[in-house]
Amino acid sequence: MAEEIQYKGYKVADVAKGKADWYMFTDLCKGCGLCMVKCPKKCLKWSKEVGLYQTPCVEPDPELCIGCGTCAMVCPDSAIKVVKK
Amino acid sequence: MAEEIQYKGYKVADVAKGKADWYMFTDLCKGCGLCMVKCPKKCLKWSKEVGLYQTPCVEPDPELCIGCGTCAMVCPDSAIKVVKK
Amino acid sequence: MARTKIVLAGEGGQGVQSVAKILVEAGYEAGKEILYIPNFGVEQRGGVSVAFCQIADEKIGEPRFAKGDIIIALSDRAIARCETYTSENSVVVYDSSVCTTKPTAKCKEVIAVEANKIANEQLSARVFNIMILGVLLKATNVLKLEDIKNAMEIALGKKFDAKPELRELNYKALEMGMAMVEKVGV
Amino acid sequence: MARTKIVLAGEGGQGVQSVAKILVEAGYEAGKEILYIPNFGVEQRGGVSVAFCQIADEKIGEPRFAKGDIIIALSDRAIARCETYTSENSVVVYDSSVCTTKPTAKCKEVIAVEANKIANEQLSARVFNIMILGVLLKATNVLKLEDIKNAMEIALGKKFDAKPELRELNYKALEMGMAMVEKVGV
Amino acid sequence: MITTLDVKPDLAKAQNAAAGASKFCPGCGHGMILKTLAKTIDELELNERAVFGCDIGCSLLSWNYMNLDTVQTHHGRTTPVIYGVTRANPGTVGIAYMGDGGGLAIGAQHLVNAATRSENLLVIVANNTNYGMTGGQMSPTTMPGQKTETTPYGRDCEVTGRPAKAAELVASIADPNKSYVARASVSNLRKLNTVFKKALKNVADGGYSFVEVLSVCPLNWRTNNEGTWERLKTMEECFEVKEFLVKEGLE
Amino acid sequence: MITTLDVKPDLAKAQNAAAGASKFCPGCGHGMILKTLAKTIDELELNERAVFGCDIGCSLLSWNYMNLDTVQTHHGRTTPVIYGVTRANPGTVGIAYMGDGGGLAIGAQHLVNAATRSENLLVIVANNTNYGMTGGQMSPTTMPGQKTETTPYGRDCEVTGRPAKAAELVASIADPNKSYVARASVSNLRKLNTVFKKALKNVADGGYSFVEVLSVCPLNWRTNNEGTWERLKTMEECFEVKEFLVKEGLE
Amino acid sequence: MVKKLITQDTRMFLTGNEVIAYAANAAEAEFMYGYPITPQNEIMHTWCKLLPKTEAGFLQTEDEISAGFSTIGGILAGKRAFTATAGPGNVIMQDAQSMAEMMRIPFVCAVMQRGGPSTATVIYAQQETRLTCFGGNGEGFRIVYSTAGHQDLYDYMIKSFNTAWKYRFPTFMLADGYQGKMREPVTLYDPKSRGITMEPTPAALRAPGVIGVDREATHLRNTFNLEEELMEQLDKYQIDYDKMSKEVEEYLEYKAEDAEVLIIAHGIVARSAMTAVDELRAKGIKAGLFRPITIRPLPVEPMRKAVKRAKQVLFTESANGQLAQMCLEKLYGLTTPYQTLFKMGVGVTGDDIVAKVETMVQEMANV
Amino acid sequence: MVKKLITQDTRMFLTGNEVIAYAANAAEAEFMYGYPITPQNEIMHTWCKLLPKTEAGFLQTEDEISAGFSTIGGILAGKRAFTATAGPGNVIMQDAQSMAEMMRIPFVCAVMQRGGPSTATVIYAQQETRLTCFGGNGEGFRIVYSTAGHQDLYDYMIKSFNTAWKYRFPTFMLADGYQGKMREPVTLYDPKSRGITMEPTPAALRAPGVIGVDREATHLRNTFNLEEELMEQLDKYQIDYDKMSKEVEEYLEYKAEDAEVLIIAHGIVARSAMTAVDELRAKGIKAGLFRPITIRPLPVEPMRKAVKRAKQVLFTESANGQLAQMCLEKLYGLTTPYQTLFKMGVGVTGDDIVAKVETMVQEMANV
Ligand SMILES: Cc1ncc(C[n+]2csc(CCOP(=O)(O)OP(=O)(O)O)c2C)c(N)n1
Ligand SMILES: Cc1ncc(C[n+]2csc(CCOP(=O)(O)OP(=O)(O)O)c2C)c(N)n1
Ligand code: SF4
Ligand code: SF4
Ligand code: SF4
Ligand code: SF4
Ligand code: SF4
Ligand code: SF4
Ligand SMILES: [Mg+2]
Ligand SMILES: [Mg+2]
Repeated sequence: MAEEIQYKGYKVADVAKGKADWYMFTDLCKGCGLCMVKCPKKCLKWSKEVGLYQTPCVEPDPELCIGCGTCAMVCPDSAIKVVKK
Repeated sequence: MAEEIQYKGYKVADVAKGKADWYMFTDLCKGCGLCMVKCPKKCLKWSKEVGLYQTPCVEPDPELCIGCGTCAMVCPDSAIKVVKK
Repeated sequence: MARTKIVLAGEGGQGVQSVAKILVEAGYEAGKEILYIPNFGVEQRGGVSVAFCQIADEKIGEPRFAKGDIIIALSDRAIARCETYTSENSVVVYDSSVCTTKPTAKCKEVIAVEANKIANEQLSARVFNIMILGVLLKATNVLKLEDIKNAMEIALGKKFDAKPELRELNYKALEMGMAMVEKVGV
Repeated sequence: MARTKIVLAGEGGQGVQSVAKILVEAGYEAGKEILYIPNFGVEQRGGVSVAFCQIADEKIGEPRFAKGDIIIALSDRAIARCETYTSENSVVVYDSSVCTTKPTAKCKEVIAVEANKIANEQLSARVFNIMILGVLLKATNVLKLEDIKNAMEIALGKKFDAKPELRELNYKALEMGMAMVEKVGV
Repeated sequence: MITTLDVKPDLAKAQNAAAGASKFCPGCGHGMILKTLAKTIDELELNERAVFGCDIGCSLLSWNYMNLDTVQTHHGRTTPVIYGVTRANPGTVGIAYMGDGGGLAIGAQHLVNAATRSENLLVIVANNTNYGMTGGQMSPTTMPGQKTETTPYGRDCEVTGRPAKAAELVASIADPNKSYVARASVSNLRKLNTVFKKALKNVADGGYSFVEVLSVCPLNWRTNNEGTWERLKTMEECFEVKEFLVKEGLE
Repeated sequence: MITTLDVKPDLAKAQNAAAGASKFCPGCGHGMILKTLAKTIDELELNERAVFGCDIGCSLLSWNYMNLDTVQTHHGRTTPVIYGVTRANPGTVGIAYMGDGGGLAIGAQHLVNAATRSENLLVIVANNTNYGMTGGQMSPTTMPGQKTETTPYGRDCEVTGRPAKAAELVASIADPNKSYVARASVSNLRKLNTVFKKALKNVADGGYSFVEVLSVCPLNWRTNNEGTWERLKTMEECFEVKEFLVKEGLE
Repeated sequence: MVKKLITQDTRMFLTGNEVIAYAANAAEAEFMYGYPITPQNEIMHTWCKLLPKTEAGFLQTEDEISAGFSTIGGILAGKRAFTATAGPGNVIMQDAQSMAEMMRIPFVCAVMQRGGPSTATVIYAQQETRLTCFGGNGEGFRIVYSTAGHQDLYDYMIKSFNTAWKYRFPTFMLADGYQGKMREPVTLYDPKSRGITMEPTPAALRAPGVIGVDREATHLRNTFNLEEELMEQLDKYQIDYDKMSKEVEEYLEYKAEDAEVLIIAHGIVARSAMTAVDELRAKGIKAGLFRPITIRPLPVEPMRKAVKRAKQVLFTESANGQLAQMCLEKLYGLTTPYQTLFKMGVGVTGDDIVAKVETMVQEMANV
Repeated sequence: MVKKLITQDTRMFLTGNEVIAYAANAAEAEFMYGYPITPQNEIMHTWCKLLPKTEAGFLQTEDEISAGFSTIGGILAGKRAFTATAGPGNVIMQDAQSMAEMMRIPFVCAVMQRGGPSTATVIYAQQETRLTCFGGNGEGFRIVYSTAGHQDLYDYMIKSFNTAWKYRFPTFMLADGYQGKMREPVTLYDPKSRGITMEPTPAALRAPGVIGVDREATHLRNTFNLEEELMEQLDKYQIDYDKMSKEVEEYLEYKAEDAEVLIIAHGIVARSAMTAVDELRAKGIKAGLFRPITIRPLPVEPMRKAVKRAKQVLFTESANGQLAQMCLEKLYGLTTPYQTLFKMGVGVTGDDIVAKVETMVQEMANV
């Protein structure tokens, strides 16, 4: 049935001291910034890349990010994914 | 403004040992009988006279009636009046 | 194309619709074409209650007719209300023992009966309406006594079985009602 | 009966309606007849935002026109949406630094500008829409620079007063926008 | 023997004597409620400030019952009409009179929102546990097991829900600083008079009042006089008669 | 650098991936609520039994958000459509999803009567304290002093009433033997997940559930990311986040 | 499955409201949603009384808005569900009916007209004709049968379900308080015995099959983002509507073939007109009747033919020309003169019509 | 007394919704009751924003049913009160409007049409034309002005109050989402400066005088016990309506005098038609426009004259012929052929009309 959907975006590899990869799906991010506030490490910054509405996406400072996934859970549009390795 | 309205009916004089007169306005009585049940002396009976809908009105046994006015208060259609003398 | 148009009107408590129902049920069981409209307004009780009945041999067209053949009015307000249904060809019956006014609309004939008084005095106030049914039966003259008795059995049979004397009482009322019109001779 | 029909379309965040508002305000203040309809759908954001503007010398009849004289599309979806408003007489402008597709509807001329890129690189992303206003001003050629500046003052005056450097930035953007079309020569 | 009497019935000034006998059925509770209401209005001398609105349902039969400026509205819509009046003409003592169907079923959005906003009016719901005017169907307040035309085998609460409690509902949302909420019964008209007095005083002071009155409908209940009063007792077991919310200072 | 990724976003099976990005504004609470709901449906494996109804209001933008059989209804009318479904096809897990306007204003009669009857469905009210879709007017839940398009100088509770409390209202009337009533917030989606789980389980068992979710509307609130979360905290002070009614045996 | 009560032809003496309840059962209707209003109450009463025997479903809702929308819910769940209403109830039920119209939901509703506007009277009228055909904020993509007595009520109630489910336009049986409350004999039958098969009622929500495996999830909506999307949809409906019309249109002519005065009337008034036609013919006046049975869509071609043939036309209604407006739109271009006999909210009797036609003939003669 | 904001002629560049709020203030409207719905929201927004200056009143109700009924309450209290709505809101507000119709309440409402049926679109349409003229279970005892731009919105909003209070029929200003949301220049003025005096608005409830002393209590109702009582009342209304019609009817002809192709259109589509007429005339085609401004009552006589004169007629609407139906009823007997250009819920452009008229002329030439 539903064909495979291709997702575009970027990856911030090896966050949490290499224990996780952090992904951004740019066609889903609307640049609301809600994730930034909820990040316990306050390590999300605006990105150079733009999302669905030509507004900036976010990206974590890989040094500070602990891969907790709060940003992914909070994002209303499921634009973030954190994959534990 | 509003002209004087004439009321028809009957009077049961000298109830409550002569302390009150009991009146029935037959054009108002619909014969529901609610007053009978509420009368503390259970002294109301169906009358030979008919009311608004050709149904019997009520009248008290003047011997038993204490002129308490409960029937008048209860009557949804204000068909009874008890005048203390 | 025989068709009889009946208007029956009275006060809420007088059992007008019960009478009409027995009448039309009788007609239906007798194989007639019937059309019966109970009048209904916003008041559940109070106001004049009117029954429009048609009994015919062939399929009935108009459900609501302009003028009745037989008009029966059982109260002053009913008399007033029925004026509009009265034509020169109408026979108007009213109960002079209840009404203080008389029908004045132009019509073929006015008949006064004293059903209420007679019922009260000779039988029971409760069979006043059956007496009226008798009046109707005779005045319309399209149904047989048997038809009506059958219909009464359907409507009141259970009550009758419980208290068989009731059946007799009602039959009596019916006959007395019929006699009332017989006497005046429609 | 000079009348210029403009369609301006872009994504929710691109400030399409703000640009249109300044443009029509300028026209109104310059004594022109104006008719501006913002497009609105059920989505508060999201979906393509379209502004339909008419600037004329005489009273304007139809509120919604079939085909635009100037069409400005600021995203791929806007290009698609604007096809229906394009005729052989339309000039279509699009931002090739945002769009990955090109307008394909038959028209008089297609002009690619790189407002987004230039704004980002040379001024600030925030004045991208003012740059587009410059493009519009030049492309339509019915209003004067002064008119637009006045209208900008009405819309943004307070902000400008708080941060006077903003005024300069916006003027710069406006001029750069105008220059973009000048170069391609409408 | 019936003659012309030289006394007049005890009608309140707020009752329209000229309209003659009420249009309600014999023994109907609406008559008891309204005559008590009229008496209370007389007592508080609100006759000139009052506007009375009645609903569709048997309350409509009171369209000329009161000797007050009256408007008969649509089924369930008396509340918005009356708060429309009091919003436009403050100082008016607005009274919205309706049945349990008009109040709790088709008009529930008005009941709830007027209570939440604590609009300046008195809402009276005459609860007779059925739709009287339309011939006795189930209403939100129909009691468990009660037979009505749409619950001919008795109300099954598993299927149709439990009886709605208007006063409790309103008390849970009305502003306690502005409101008076009570349930009374036609079994005690003296008490009803007291309740109406508080309710009207509160409205005259700019507040919101709600009174549910347990009422009787002998026609659709198919009860005789005894049965009617009996049934009312059962109702009083199901619906608690009391004051639910009394604004401070309202004696 | 943007490339095609070899991973997929974390969408629930009950979410319709094919519809692409949601139609809500950036940062809208509806997205948070619905993705949590979808996840819960997956967890309870109710995907085949569920019927999702959305209202008019921004909830309508979810008409193809769920990978569930969905019907988008009229403003305030989702509750009757969904109980219409579950009455006709018992076993269906009906979900009526709406805003505070659809739930408490225009649809209040359905809210109240469905709760009173304790119809077999889950009613979710996303409370963002305004009418989002129509551009930010006052709603029954608008907070004291809050500026909206129809309270441009701030909500004056003296004039427009106090904020309506949906969960408290529903809890006061729903059948305790059939119902689950709670208020949650998008500030804690894990907790919301737990609440939805209980609510859905109860409905799957034939019960009635009501969940009010405190939500955010950055567009009409005119808040940035910080401001949005701040405002939500103020809301949580005004509207108590807790379970109001938990049917016995519902763990 | 519901249990059917009528398995063989049965002649009965019923009120119209009772007939409708029996007809719905004969049509194997499974669920009634409704809110009481006079003069339709006894449909509900009868339906409820019969529930132990029929094993069907019933829900009394909080108002007509809920009745309409919950009926939609039942239909989407794949049940042959229906409702009934009248007067002010019909007014607010337009909310749901307009949704049914947009979403092509086989909504079935019996309308028992009463006086209007507003609460007016609980008795009788033909004043909901326009409302039932065109109510709401739409274009009237609906089908409306106007009945003229108990046999019609039975026949067309059954037919309404099939029409609705076959063509997926909301379908109404338009009657009135007289028909609902009056009693006359009627023959009830099992539709099968007349060769009528009930259309299947597939579920739109929770249809068979696993989502994502056997089928996609169903996403029903009535809202569009663009004007053009809306028009595209409605233009398609119009095509379907026109196609359906040819199959669904019904009318009855009574002595219309050679009529010089053609009476156009619908519903119960058409019955009075038949009485009048007979009386007029007896008096030597060539009167005839054209009665549209589907008043939406109207049987335009036969009506135009009949009007063209006649010397004069009389529109008569218990309303202020609601049918006449719809007819005259479709009769444009013809020149047969017409007169009207409109009694707002009051029954038109045979005598009324006879008198009117006599003056028409008189006037014509005088010209 | 409310404070008036516009005391001298003021040219402004506003949205139509803003214009309406200003017009209501200029008419000294004292209270607005309403429920939000696109595309009328900004009437309310503007009204609320101006409250500190105008000292008028506002109530946001729980739905359109309450908005309609509370507006009635305000009017009965003797206030110049009004409301505004659209689409599905207009549908359920018919509940109150039908009561206003029965009780002759000077109900004033601005209708900003959007797509239908159902929720459809929030944008634009002319699909509430029939609903606004005839909605509810009644006979359309209403007055409806159809506007074609901002100056109209201002003029007719003011006029609506006076018409309503003078004749006591519910009065509607029918516009649409384009008019509500678009901006164009408009001249606001004090009605006095145009010689317009506002009709007084006497209270029906709590009128001056002591009950039983100076006056009887007022008893307002909309329900009757007998059909005949109802008809008697409505027959009187009809007489009043006909009398009022002659005074209230308005229309506009644009190059219609010698038009061979007469375009009949209302509201904003009439403006497109004017653009088209000019273009067609430039091409040598004698086109003209007949625009009814009161679409209820229709200006029947001038319309018949115009149609009679023309060789062909074109009805064009952003609906499926809702105005056309009302017109054709009144045009019966004429034989000028007509065609239609209906775009359901979509704007009709000048180009659309030009193209259509060109084919009409072509076809005619080919015959
Ligand atoms: C919109 C609408 N729906 C339904 C009705 C029919 N109706 C009239 S009164 C009534 C119920 C009355 O019940 P209630 O409000 O409890 O008053 P009661 O007659 O019992 O005093 C109904 C359903 C109506 N008039 N209008
Ligand atoms: C009958 C009707 N009235 C009004 C509207 C306009 N309307 C659409 S959404 C809405 C309010 C939405 O607010 P809410 O329910 O709180 O949802 P939100 O958008 O805030 O999520 C309104 C009034 C409508 N569509 N239909
Ligand atoms: S990732 Fe999600 S939460 Fe963060 S800015 Fe983008 S859309 Fe907003
Ligand atoms: S995974 Fe946790 S720490 Fe890393 S960016 Fe997201 S919220 Fe911050
Ligand atoms: S006096 Fe009143 S209470 Fe007693 S029977 Fe008559 S009407 Fe009923
Ligand atoms: S006055 Fe009292 S005792 Fe006498 S009849 Fe009435 S209730 Fe009975
Ligand atoms: S039906 Fe019931 S409530 Fe209505 S008037 Fe009769 S007794 Fe009273
Ligand atoms: S308007 Fe508010 S509620 Fe609606 S989608 Fe936007 S943010 Fe969400
Ligand atoms: Mg009741
Ligand atoms: Mg909201």
